[in-house]
Amino acid sequence: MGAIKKFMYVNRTAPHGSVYAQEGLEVALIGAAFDQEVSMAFIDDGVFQIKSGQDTSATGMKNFSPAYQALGDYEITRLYVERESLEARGLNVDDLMPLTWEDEDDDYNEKPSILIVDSDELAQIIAGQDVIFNY
Amino acid sequence: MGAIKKFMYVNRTAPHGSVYAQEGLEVALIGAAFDQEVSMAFIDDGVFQIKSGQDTSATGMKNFSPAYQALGDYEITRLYVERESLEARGLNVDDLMPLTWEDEDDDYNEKPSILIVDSDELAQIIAGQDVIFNY
Amino acid sequence: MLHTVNKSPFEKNSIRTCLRLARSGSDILLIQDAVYAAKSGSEFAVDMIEAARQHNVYVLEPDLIARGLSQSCLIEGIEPVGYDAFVELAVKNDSVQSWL
Amino acid sequence: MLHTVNKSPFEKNSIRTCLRLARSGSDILLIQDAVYAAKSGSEFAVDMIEAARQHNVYVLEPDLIARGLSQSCLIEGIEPVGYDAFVELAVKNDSVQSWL
Amino acid sequence: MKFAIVVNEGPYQHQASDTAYQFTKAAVAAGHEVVRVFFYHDGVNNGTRLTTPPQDDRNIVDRWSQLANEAGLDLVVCVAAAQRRGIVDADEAKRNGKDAENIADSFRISGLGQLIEAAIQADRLMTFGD
Amino acid sequence: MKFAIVVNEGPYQHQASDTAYQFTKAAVAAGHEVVRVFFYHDGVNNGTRLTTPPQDDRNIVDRWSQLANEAGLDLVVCVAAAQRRGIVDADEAKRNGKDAENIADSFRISGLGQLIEAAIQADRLMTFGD
Repeated sequence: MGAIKKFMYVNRTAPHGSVYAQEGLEVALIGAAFDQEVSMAFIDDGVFQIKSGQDTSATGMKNFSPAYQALGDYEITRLYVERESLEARGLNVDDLMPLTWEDEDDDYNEKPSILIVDSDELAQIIAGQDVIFNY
Repeated sequence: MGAIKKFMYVNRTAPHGSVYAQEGLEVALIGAAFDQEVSMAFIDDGVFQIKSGQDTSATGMKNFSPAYQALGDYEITRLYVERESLEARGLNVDDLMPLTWEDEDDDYNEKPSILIVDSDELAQIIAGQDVIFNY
Repeated sequence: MLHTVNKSPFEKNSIRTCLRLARSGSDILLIQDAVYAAKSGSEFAVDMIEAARQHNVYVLEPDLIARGLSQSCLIEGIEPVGYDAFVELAVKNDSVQSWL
Repeated sequence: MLHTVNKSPFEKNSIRTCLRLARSGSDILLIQDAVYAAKSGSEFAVDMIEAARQHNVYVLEPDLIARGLSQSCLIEGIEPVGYDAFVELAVKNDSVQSWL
Repeated sequence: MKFAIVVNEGPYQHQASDTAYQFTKAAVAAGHEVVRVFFYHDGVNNGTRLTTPPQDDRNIVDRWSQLANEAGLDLVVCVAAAQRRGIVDADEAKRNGKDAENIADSFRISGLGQLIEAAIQADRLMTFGD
Repeated sequence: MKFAIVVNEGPYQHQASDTAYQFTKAAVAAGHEVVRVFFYHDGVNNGTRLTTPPQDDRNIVDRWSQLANEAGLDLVVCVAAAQRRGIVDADEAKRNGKDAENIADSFRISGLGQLIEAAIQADRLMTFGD
């Protein structure tokens, strides 16, 4: 065990049409207890996972999207969202849930967890990971 | 029951990566016993289902592709292959299995089952079906 | 003929194939992840605007709302419908093709 | 870094996203239905020829042969490998990203 | 009008079974007849009684069983697909030497002919898949 | 070198389990250690002993069990995913009031923590999915 590893959860699927988004989020929340250096990436239709205003009631399915709000409390504070994926879908950061975390080293100020990065930056970040979870 | 229906089996997935091609073929072969007017369409990666020379031995998977040869004996003699799908994949009819049927009304002459049709023709044929099976 | 599509246009080729093989004037219903195709402002919207001119395009509203989209996001001419209208569309048309 | 891709370029966006997010000089292994991306003469071949210049592109030979393709179909510079070489590629690289 | 419904994916992994259920419920509510719901491919996994989904989520299997009981639906699991995936009733367990069975209430296992027959009998065939 | 393997799809429907198996076998043959094979999402369906595939086809479940016995593999089925899909061992059957269980030889049911732990212990995490 020993050294802390860089874990990244890569989310590329839309929510609700398949379970990968929901069960992927469950892995990230469980994994938060293991004290690794954790981040998430939202690429392709994965950006729709954190679209604001989801309401599944008329489908009979579970609305798990509020659980993304818990990520900050679980100290998962770096959510990389690929700019090119957002733009291709006609979305911008205002269409996403306002996900934040409280910085205990800065008087518990609320800070945004969502980091918009372009493909080249994201490619570097992915290449720097030790372990990548894909669904 | 009564009137004979036009049944079409629409194949759009590549073989081996998923089971739809294989289990779809099983439906068509079983369905042949029910005396309906049957045809199949091969669209998108579905055209790869009837690519010649498939050999799954090194993957440990079952090679079900020889079973397409049985379609003629089951009186499934109209296999529509979309020209645009073939062309996009750099394939032509010579890359496909030589699937044929014996015409008992014409001295058991062997005739080709594969009919290359363009999108517009295929759209008309699909629109004329009573029942369409999708996987 | 009723065509249903259930896949996002950004992920899979289903809706492009549907639009290539649906005759003009077809009923097309976008369900599940295909509701993203009905959203204005995306890079697929140009194709969908044209499709909405050629066909009667519907989107399943429960799936739209589940994904945080609403009628105000829709490309003009695309009509949100419920499960009851989905059944009616299937009744009204002689046959159904599901583009998966 | 090793990137694996398992989806056909004609069906799904996986390989396009891989090529957008793989740094130059990456090892890319095409498995399962992604082996179709290695085929010359398709409408995707132009992108793949360019990818084979920028990266080290491999194709899983058992999956290639299963689908009726062979080395003679391949885009130049794409190397067929077996399961043992798949393991070696995973060993050689520090991490693995699966584009599904 | 008579409908036949096909479900090609298992519960939870894809929305196919959810949409098929909502469609079936709406069709029944509108006074139509659903002659059969046929579970094929991974769809056979809708027919196990061994699921225990989280309490705050829908129970996909039970929901099908209940609708079948209320509306008199015929829920058929394809035997060939079920054998590949481990959905088993008492007869199948005996035939294949299995020490357990897992078929859910109101589901039955039968052959692909039941799909073809339903497609012939019904006015419309509706497919829900991935 | 130490590998952890993740399988996200069930047997037969997708090639994920096949490729994962061939990779695992090759890794073991090359002298590497596979610290765990973790079955998640529909991958949990690889862990039922109730399948009876056609005789001329591979038996995906048995193949995993055999490789586990030969190579000392730890085959873990995710409990949360298994509950949604009906993969059950004796303990789970008791806890959830089920009258049958279906877990296959050499598979065990445990939590998602086992996936994270394997990813920490292993030098490489390999994911096979749809």
